[in-house]
This record gives sequence, structure tokens and C-alpha cells, in this order.
Amino acid sequence: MSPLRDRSQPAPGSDRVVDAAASGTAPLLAVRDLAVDFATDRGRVSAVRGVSFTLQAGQSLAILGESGSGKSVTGKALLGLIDPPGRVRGAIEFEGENIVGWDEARLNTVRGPGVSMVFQDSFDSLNPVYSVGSQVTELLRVRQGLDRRVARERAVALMRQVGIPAAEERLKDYPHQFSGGMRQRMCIALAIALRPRLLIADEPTTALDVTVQAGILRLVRQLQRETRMALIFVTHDLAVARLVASEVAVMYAGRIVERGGIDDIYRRPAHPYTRALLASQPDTARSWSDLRPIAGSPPDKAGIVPGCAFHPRCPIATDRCTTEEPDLRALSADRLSRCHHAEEVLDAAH
Amino acid sequence: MLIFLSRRLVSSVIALVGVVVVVFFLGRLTGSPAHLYLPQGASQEMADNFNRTHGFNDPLWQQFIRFVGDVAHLDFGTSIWQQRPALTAVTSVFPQTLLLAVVAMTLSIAVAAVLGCLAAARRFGPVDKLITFGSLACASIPDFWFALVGVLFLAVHLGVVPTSGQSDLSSWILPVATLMLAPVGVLTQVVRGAMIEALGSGYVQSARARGLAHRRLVYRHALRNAALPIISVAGDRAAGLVNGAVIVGTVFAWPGIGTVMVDAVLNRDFAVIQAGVFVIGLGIVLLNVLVDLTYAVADPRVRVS
Amino acid sequence: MNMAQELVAGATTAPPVDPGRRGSGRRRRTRLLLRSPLPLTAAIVLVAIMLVSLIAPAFIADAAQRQDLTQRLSPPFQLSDGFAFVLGGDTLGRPMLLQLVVATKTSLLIAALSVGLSALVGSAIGLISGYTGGWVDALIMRLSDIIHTLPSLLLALVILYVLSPSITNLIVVLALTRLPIYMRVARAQALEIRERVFVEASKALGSRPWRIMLRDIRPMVAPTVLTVAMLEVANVILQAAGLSFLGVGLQRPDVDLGIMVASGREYLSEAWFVTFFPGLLVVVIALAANILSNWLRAVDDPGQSALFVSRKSLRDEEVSR
Amino acid sequence: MLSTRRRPLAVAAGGIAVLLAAACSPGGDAQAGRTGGSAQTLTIAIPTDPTSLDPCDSQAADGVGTLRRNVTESLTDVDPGTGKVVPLLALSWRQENPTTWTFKLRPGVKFQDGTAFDAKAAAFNIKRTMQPDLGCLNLGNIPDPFTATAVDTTTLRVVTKGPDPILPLRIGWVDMVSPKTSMTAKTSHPVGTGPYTFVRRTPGTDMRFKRFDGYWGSKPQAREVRYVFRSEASVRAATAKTGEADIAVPIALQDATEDERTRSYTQSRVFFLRLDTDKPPLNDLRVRQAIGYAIDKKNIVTALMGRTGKPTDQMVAPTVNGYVTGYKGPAHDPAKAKALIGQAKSAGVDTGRRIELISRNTLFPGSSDVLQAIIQNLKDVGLDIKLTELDDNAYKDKIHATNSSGQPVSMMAVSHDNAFADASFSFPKYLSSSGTVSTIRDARLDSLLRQADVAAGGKRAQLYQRAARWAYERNGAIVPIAEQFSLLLLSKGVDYKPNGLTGIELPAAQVKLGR
Repeated sequence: MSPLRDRSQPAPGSDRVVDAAASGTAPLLAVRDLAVDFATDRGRVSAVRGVSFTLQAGQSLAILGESGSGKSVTGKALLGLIDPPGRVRGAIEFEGENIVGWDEARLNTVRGPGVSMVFQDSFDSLNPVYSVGSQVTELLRVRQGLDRRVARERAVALMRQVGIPAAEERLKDYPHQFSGGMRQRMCIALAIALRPRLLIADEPTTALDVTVQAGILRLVRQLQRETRMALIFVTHDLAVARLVASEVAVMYAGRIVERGGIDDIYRRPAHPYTRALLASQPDTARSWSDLRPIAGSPPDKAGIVPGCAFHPRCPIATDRCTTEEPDLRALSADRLSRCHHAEEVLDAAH
Repeated sequence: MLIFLSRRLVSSVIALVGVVVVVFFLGRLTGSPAHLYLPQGASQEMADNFNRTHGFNDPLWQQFIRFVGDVAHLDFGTSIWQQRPALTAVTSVFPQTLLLAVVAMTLSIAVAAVLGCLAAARRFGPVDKLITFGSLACASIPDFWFALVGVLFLAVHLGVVPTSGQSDLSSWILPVATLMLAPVGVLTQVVRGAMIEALGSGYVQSARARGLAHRRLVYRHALRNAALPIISVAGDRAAGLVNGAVIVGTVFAWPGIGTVMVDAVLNRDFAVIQAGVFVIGLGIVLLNVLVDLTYAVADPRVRVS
Repeated sequence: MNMAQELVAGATTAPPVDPGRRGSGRRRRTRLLLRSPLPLTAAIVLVAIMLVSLIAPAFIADAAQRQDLTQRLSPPFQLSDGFAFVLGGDTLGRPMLLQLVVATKTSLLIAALSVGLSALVGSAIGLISGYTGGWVDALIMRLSDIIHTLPSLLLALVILYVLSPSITNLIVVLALTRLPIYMRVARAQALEIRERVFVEASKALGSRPWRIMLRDIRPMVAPTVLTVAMLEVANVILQAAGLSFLGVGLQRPDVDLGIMVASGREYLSEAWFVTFFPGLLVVVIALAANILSNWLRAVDDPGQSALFVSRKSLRDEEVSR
Repeated sequence: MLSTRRRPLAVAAGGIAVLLAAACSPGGDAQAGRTGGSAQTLTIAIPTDPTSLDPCDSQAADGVGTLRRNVTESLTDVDPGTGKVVPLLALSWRQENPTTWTFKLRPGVKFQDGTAFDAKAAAFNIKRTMQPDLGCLNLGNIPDPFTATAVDTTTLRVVTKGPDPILPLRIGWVDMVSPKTSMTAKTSHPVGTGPYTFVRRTPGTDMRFKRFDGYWGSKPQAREVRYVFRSEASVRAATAKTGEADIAVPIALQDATEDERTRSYTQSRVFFLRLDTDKPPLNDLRVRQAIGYAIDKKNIVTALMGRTGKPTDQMVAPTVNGYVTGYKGPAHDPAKAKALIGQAKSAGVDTGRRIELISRNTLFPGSSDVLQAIIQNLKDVGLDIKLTELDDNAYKDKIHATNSSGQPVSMMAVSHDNAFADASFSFPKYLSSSGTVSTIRDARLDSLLRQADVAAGGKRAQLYQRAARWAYERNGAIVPIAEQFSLLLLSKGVDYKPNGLTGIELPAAQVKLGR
């Protein structure tokens, strides 16, 4: 797919089917034909190439993909965090308003109480020169107009809520004095401090030990249930996604290649990429022979191949796959796949 | 932190004494300044006399031992030229230099902070390019040349500032501007770089994701972090200010350590040279301690480790 | 060096250069250079100045020194006296243009030699210091402190009065005063690299320390030192000019840009061009060198100070963030 | 990156505005230091801080007189117009016999510390100046120390070792300080009998005198005198142009104004080269003479020194009694110079050897250019000359190292003044075998100088002139280049007529402040 085509018209195979499926109540978030590209010295490079999906209040969606698949960029775009030389097109409707093109000040009304985000690197996400307490209270005082004392109480409550022991004493501590897990809990506390209706978590556990991961994931799920906020959980790990999300969108080369209920996809992937992804993960592989890395290397964003983006790495690719790009098709009411051979893959999973 | 500081302080002072020793021997290499202080046609007897009075004809090791003994109780000897204790000769003018340096550095940091932030906020834009080019140009101009052109233009042609000397506030403009030239050039680059890094960092990004206003991001979150490299480079540059003070002293006859040291070198006034080196060195050592302390205040990570 | 500097050394003075990408880096740099107008201009100007000043003096050295008192302070931009006098005549009626060419050669030579000398010696000492560690390191670093503590101009002043000014002494003094910079950069790099696995492996294989330093560490430190050295060229030219101003620079008839600016300054109000042109040339050379080295740092450390990189030439690292 | 916004720009602009405002706003004591001052203060910009503040070092006044005739006075002075010795603290004197003199001192004179000036004080001062331990620079003009005793309060008897016909002139180099001054250590707080009291010197910045109300003579106009040190020549001149100083002295040729505010004065100063005579190729007379022929004085001096120089063939100015009226030295003749060198060469002299031309940075403004031009001339006749400019200390070491075997062959650039206009302050030093800075070893010259030294009046002048002629024609170790004139610049409304003594004494009383 040439970048030119991206610019001139909506990408083919946009996910309108899902819109139709979800058209009961007004969705919390509706993303339409989201495309993000960046200017580089090698020309424009597309990171996200026409992503559409909707999310209902309280719903939890995992965006799954390798690094470079565009999943993180999608997450950032939802918060208006893409800066020049990046460019965002399409529509991001949050509570019915398209935030694409809004200026910072207007975006700031949504950021926080509307949408909030937890980043992968908790160490980098906290300002090293301020105590965690002051970072939380700053937010509460600035955004909610609380006075110093109330903000402090609320900060302690938040820290307790995210499971930080001895919260009161730790207010004065600096980020570097916290362990990785505790730091990520602090980040979560900050992210939920303004009671967002949508929380985007961008690989929040990737940098953590496995034992700590579980705690964070439990916390995220628990918070999501308690506060009834919607959740977009960006990860490369399907097993992790399964613990926190009910829906999953698999991204490859800037597009959603498969979408559906998480358990369903986990059991019966309908795209060869999803299947390969599952096989590459130790905890989903059923035996050593199943555990294998995906052949080939992730696509080079600057030069997308014609046809299906995955075909160079696809074990079942046919001639058609090298020339014709597949649409995201509905396989069932809640199942979408962008593969010419989706049915075969689905059947093979049985 | 305190242990670290005190250890550094001790080793710095040892280094400083080393400097003074090196300067001592360097000075002795030039030989006795007898001819400078004695009449034309002075007899050998007078020269010997002069050397005896000032201890120049003792064996070098004896001179050195005496010197070390004196320095141990901060006695740097008497200035041949000024006929008063060398340390007094230096300390009486050092505050002048210090004041000038502090003013110049403070203004440099302020100007650099403003320009650097501006450039960082408008990264790659024309404003950024202008500021970057300008700051590099600042760092590329010979300071004495700038000073002289300044005198010619501002003092002689326009008459808005005095040519030289220290009098009212306007007499500060040219010396301070001359001293600021290099630091502003370098610091603007540092501020810009540090701000770009800080603004692109995860904590600013995540603070932004929480909807904090841009101003707050720049001035509370980014600037405080960007201050760290600024502090250290500014500290480093402070030593260079003494170089500038020499130029400013020569061109503007600005009172201070610069002129005294140059005159001391010209007059072979070893006692003053040694005392001057010691005082300047001590000043810079203390400045480094101050920088470390400021750093510790600005960065909690340093404080704890 | 204080703690603060140690912490930020990587960020401000010594950008880490990924040694693994040196070969491809050079090509990439060339490619990027061709796309960035300002650094490209700076590079062209520098190369042109270098070529002219290296080749031309062989032909014009005599003409440049030839005095003609009738041309004393003859104004610039007049072709009636020949092209050599297009920038006017100096205080002894020597053609400014030719003097400038010869002076530039000397200045560049002094800068190159003293920067080379201090880079070589400084980084060697820094390497040894960083690699050896312990009391040797402490001693060497205090030594660096000693030199660094003294204002370079005063140090040079004292030394040059003792040694009497000459080109060799000037180069040595300039090299000496800039030594600590390289010592620190090389040491910091050596410290970091020392910890890397392959040096450990080398050690395990029984290599002698100097072999490790020479074969394994030196090639990785070199690029950083080079970048710093580039920046230093401008500084050294300026410093040499300052020394000429204080009367301890070169000795006529040897002529560098510094002595031209310095001796011409007395005629500032009467014949501006005698000091203006050499001054301008100092600024141009220093500025070009500054721009180039700034740009080099930017290329090697894009997040930091990508300065003259146009929006277009931003690297794709940004995309995957 | 964040998208751009107005706010940081506004903040930045505001910041700059504040800075500019702060930098430009006038201070509380604005203008206080701007003008040289009210009519009360006379401000004089001079190049450097005096090396010594002891009046017995006043001859090394670095080209500008400060203390003499302001803070201190001596027994006698010279009338700059006539060159005659005139009374100052001594009212009259008489030569009792060839080695004994009696001075009648001015009564009722007080030092600024209240001590009375009497014969005892004068004797104290003569003893102090002659004291070898003190190393007074003025001793350079007193080759043979003399002694003094007080006969009564106003009568002083001075005894010289040998006959010294110019003792009344020479004794002018003994500046009188209060007898409370240390005999063994130099002072940095001089107390004299002059119209001004020394207040303080701030090293590297300025020096202040204030009017002494107990002065015996008439009160000078300025209540205060302030010397400011401006080493950068253009800046020094600028201080008088802008009115920050009333007088800038000396100034460089290129800083001179066209109007009458720029005044020139002579210090009976001559710029010459002093050649080695003991090392090849300069040990050959022909080579030394060739140098005289090779240098195009007229052209160089006219072009480079302008009104500050006049080509001369003699090492003293016309005011000095050793000046030979009508004497013409070798004219510019490169062909002859080449021929002489050729002769020397064929006689086996190594004429290709490199000769060092040693000068000092501060010889005179623009000296470096003049020397380079001279070198060009010498190169043109086939000599190899290298310029070495030293600072004062190294230069003084070199000039005293006459004919020392370890040194490479050299010639020195010398700028020598003789304000008191007696050849004895010049010739013995440079021409006699025992001269401290002389490279000449010539018995005939020695004897002429010895005779001249003890002669007086017309005989003295005649003998000195014979010695001079002999040295110029038969020896060639001294190559005179130019008689020098100094320039000073007056601020608007200030009047001062410089004279032959300005270089060593600039009495503030002679300056008229217009304001």
C-alpha cells in the first residue's frame, strides 16, 4: 500500500461492520479511519493506517500487537499526544465529540477526567525531582481545585486504593525510592486520580517482574470494575490481555487484523498472525514444539508490501495474498478478521 | 552526601596546594626580577642585596621549604610591587571580580533560560534557528574585540555608556555584556537541549496525558529537570569567567583579580601570582561545592545517594 | 569535575556514540549533511577556507609579507592597486587579503596541532585513568582538577612569559590548558565501557591491560573524543586570539588571525578593516566549526539537540515511540 | 513535541524586556563617575599603575609623571623652556670647591605630615636615596653617590666623590619625603612637600591625591587629582574624548584628534638601535655601518610615526648638550649597505647569521610596526633579522646582558629619554666601556667621556659632542632612528601646555580646568 493512497482516500477495509454491530447505545469512544503518519527523512511513514473501533462505557478492550504494529501510537492518538512531525487523520469521537484537531487547551478538558493513560515505563513517567505526593496533590489541586489538606487526604486515599502500603509516609518519597511495582501503582493512582471514564494502559506491566505483573493486572481489573471506567489495554501479550480485557483487537502493520471476544480468539484465532502470536507465547503454547518465534521480521513501516501486509511471514499465504489486500470481514456477529483465508485458520484451530 | 562533599573538598584543596606549588616553580624559572626593580646601572652588590632581601638567591629547595612553611599559615609573602601582603592584595580586589562574575552569570543564565526555552518550544522553527545561530555566533566572537567595538560604538560614538572604569550602573553594561558573551552562547544551547529532552520525556508526556496545562509542563515539570545540566554547565563556565575578567580588566580597566594578576605577571610579583592562583582556585573549588549542593537541592536522586 | 557534571557529562558534553554504527554512521551523516542546508554551508565554508589556506600560502607567502608603506592602511574594496589589496592594506602596507590567507593557515595549524595534541594526550591519560581506577585514577583526576581550576588564560600567560612566545610554545600551552576536557571525556567513556561484558571477556582470556585499552576501548572512545575535538577547534582559535591580545601570542612576522585582530585593534577608529576582516574570519571559522560540531552531536544524539535537522530528516526512532 | 503556543513566547519576551530595563536604568549615583568631575577634580588617564610609589623611584614613572611636583618636590627643578636649573626647595646654591656644594633651603616648608622641611630632612633624603639596600631607581641617574650634611636648618652641604659640574641638576632626582619615612624599606604611601597629599592607590584602578592646604606655594586649582589606569591605548584616548578624563597621556598617533586638543611634547627621547659589537656579524664595523645605510629612516618614520617621530642621526635630542648641531649621519643607501656587507663577507665575516632584534611590547605605540619595517630594510640588504618582543622584565634582563657570550648575536631597540638634557644621563651608560647598558669598548671614547663628565658649561658640551661624533662615525654600535614626540589628549575645555618635562612630571597646578 502506498502512502499516497493513504492520504487520498479512506483506507479500504475499514471496520464499519463493528460500528453497525455496536449501534445500540451511543458509544463512549468511536474511532473512525484513524491514520497516523510521521514525516521522516525517508518520506512519510505510516504508523496507523485506518483503524476504526468503538468502545462502550465500562467495556475493556485489549489492543494486541508486536512492537511497531501501531498499537502504542493508536493509544497516544486517543489522548491527542501525537505531535509534529506526526499527523493524525480520521475521527476520534469521545462521548460524541471528535477530538482530532483540538488544541491543547481543549484537549486538556478531556485528558484526565475523560481519558487517562498509564505508560509502560513507570520510572520515566514520574517526574524524578518531585515527591510522588506532590505530583498527586498538584494534579488534584490544579484540576479539581482542592485545597492542600483535602488534596493530601485524597492522595493518601488514592495510594491506598492502588495498594501502596504505608501511603501516608510514602507521600514524601521520590519516585526513585519506590520499587518498580509500587511505582507503576503510583502511575495508576495518578491516572485514575481524576476518575477517568476511559483508561488507556500502554503495556503497563512489560517492564515488571512476572510476580509483580500479576498484582498490577489484578489492580487494573479491580479498578475497572469498581469505577466502571472503560479500559483500553495495549499489550503484546495475549495472556496478559486475557486477564484484564473482555475484547481484543489484534494489530499488525498499522491495521486491526482481527477483533473479537478475548476468550474466543484465544481458543480459535481467525488470522494467521494471531495464531502465530499465540504460538510464540510460552504460557499459551501447549508443548515445546508449539513454541516458536514468528518467522521473518516485523514489517518496515516505510515500505509496506503490496497485498496482505502479513503475507511475507504467513505460512499459508497464497498468490492472492501477495496482490490483494484483504478487508476486515465479519466472520460472525462479534468476530472480524482481515484474512482471505480466515475460515481455514478458524477451522484449523479446532 | 556530606561525606562525599567533604572528601571532595579535601582532595580539591590538596589539588589547589599542588597548583600553587607548580606556580611557585614556574615563577622561579623566570629568574629574579632584580632588573625590574633596581635602577639602570645597578651594581651587582645592589642586585645581590635585592635578591637577599626577597630571598631569591637561596637554593631553590630552601626557598620552597620556606614558601611551604609560610603558606601553611596562609602567608603568601609580601608583594614586591604593592608592598603589602600578597594575600591582602588579592583579597582586596577579589570581591569586585566575584560581583561582576555573579552578575554576569546570573544574567547569562536568565537570558539563556529565556532564549533556550523559546527555542525548545519552537523547535526547528525559524525562531529556534535564529536563536541557535545567534547563540553559536555569540560563542564565536573574540571577547576583547567585542569589548573594543563596544567602547568605540557605545561609548565614543553614542556616548551612552562610559568607556571604562567602574562608576554608575551604565558602566557595568559593557563589561557584563563582554563576560556574558560566551556563557550565553553555550548555556542557550544547553538550556535548549535540556528543555527539548525534558519536554520529550516520559514524565512530561504523562503529565500531559493527565491534562496539565502547557505552561505548567514547561515551567514546573520540564524546567526543573532541565535545570540540572544548566547548573553544571554554568558551574563549569564560571571558571572561564576569570578569563573573561582578565580581558574585561585590561580593556575596561575594571578593578578586579584580572588586572591585578596581569600586572603581577608583568611585574614578576610572584607572591601575588601565587596568592591569586590560590584564591581563584579556592573560589572555584567552593563554587563546585556550591554547584554540588545546588544539584542536590534540585535533584533528590543525588541527595539520597 | 563535580558530581553534577559527572551526572550530565553524557547529556551535555560527551554525547555517547554508538560505536557499533560507525561505518554506517559515516554514510548516514554524509547523507544527512547533504539535506541540511546550514551545516552543509558550514562544511563547505570550512573546507574552502582550509583548502585555500593550505594551498595558497605556498605561492603568496612572500607577497603577503612584502611591505609597501605607500599602501599603508589603504582602504578596502578598491581594485586599483591589484586584487591583493581588495581588502585594503595593513599598517605596514601589506596586502590584507594575502595576510589573511597566511594567517588563517597558521591559525588552523595551531588549532589543529594543539587540539590534536591535547586530544591525544588527554584521552590517553583519561583512558588509563578510567581503566585503571583506584588511586591512579584519583591522582590523575586531581591533576585534571588542577589544570581545570586555573583559568586557562592566566595559566597560558604565566607559562608564556616563562617560555617566551613562539608557535611551538603556543601550541603546547593551548594543548595543556584544554587537556582536562579530553581526560574527562575519555575517562567517563572508559569507565562505562570497562564494565561491558566484552572487556571482562578479554580479561578472562588473559589480555594485558594495555592491550585491552588499545584494542578494545580506544576505538569506542575515539568517536566521542573526535566530536569534542571538533568543538574545541573554535575554542582554541578564540583562545589564541585572546593570548595575542594580551601580548603573548605569536611573534611577528609570524601571523595568525589572533595577532591580526589584536594588533589591528589599535586602528579601530581610523581603519576599521584592519581588525574587522581578521575578526570576521575568526567568527566565521569558529561559527562554522561550532555549527558543524553542534550538528554532529545532534546527529549522534538525536533526542537531545537535533538542531539543524530539518523536520523532514527526523529519524524514524520517533515513529515507534 | 508540544505544539507551539503564544504563552512561552510572551513570557520570554517579558523576561527580555525586564532584563533590558534593568540593564539600562540609571543608577542612584548616575553620572558621578562619568565626567572627570566638577572643577574640583582633575582626572588624568595614564597607561599603567606606577610600578613603585616610592619617590626615590620617580624616574621610572613609566612615561608619565605622577608624584613629582604634585606630592613631592626636590631641591631643584629644570625650566622646561630654557633648560636651566631653577630653585625649588633650594633657593640658591654655590660650588665651594670642585666636590663641595652648599644649598640654601627654602624656609617655612612643611611636609604633608606636619614635619618641617629643613636641611636635616634634605640630608636624610639624600642618604636614603643613596642607600644601596633600598635600590632606588633614581640612582640610575646618579652614578656616583654623594653625601650631604646639615650645616644649619636651611643650609645643606653636599660632597661628591669627584667633581660633578651638574650636581644642582642631578640633585633634582632626589625627591624629598618626610623623614618619618623608612630608611630601609620603600614606601607605598609617599609624604612630600608638594601641593597635593597622596590619598590612596587602588592597584589596577586609580590613584588619588587631594590638595595640601599647608603648601608653601600658591594653591592649585583642582582640589583633587585622580589618575586612572587605562592600559588599552584606544580606551585611554576615548576617556578624554568623552570627557571622562581631563587628560589622556600619552595617546597613540592613530587616536590623535585633528584639533588643538591633541598636544605633542618632547621628552628629549630618541629611538635607536643598540648593536652587539662582540659577535659576528655585528663585530665587524662594516656590517654595523651597513645597517645605518640600509634603514630608510625618513620613509619609515614619516609613514609610521607621523608627528610622533622625526628622523635623527643622533642618540640624543637637540635639547641635550651632547647634540652635534649640523651632524649628518649615513643617508639611506641600500647599495652602499650591500657593498659594505659584501666586503665584510669576502673578509670572512658570517654575514648570513641570524641576528635577533630585541624589543619590548611597550617600547612606544606602534613600535612593532616600525621594527618590522626596519627588518624589511635590513632583509633587503641581505641580513637575517628576527624580531623578539619581550615584556619589560625580560627586556631589562637582556639590555643589561651586554656582550654576554652565552647570548645569540642581537641588537636592542631602545627608546631613551633625557629630560634633564645633560648628555651625562645618556652617553656614559651607552657609550663607555663601563656603561651598564653599553656594548662599546673603546678607549678613546672612554677618555672623552671621562673628561666631559667633570667639565662644565661649553667645554662639557663640546667634549660630549666630540664623543658623540666619534661614536657615530667610528663605532656604529648605536644606530639612531628617530627623535620621538609624545602626544596627549585634552578633554574639552581643559588646557595644559606640555613641555619637555611632562614625561616625568605633570604638575596638576599647570592644568587649567575650564569648568
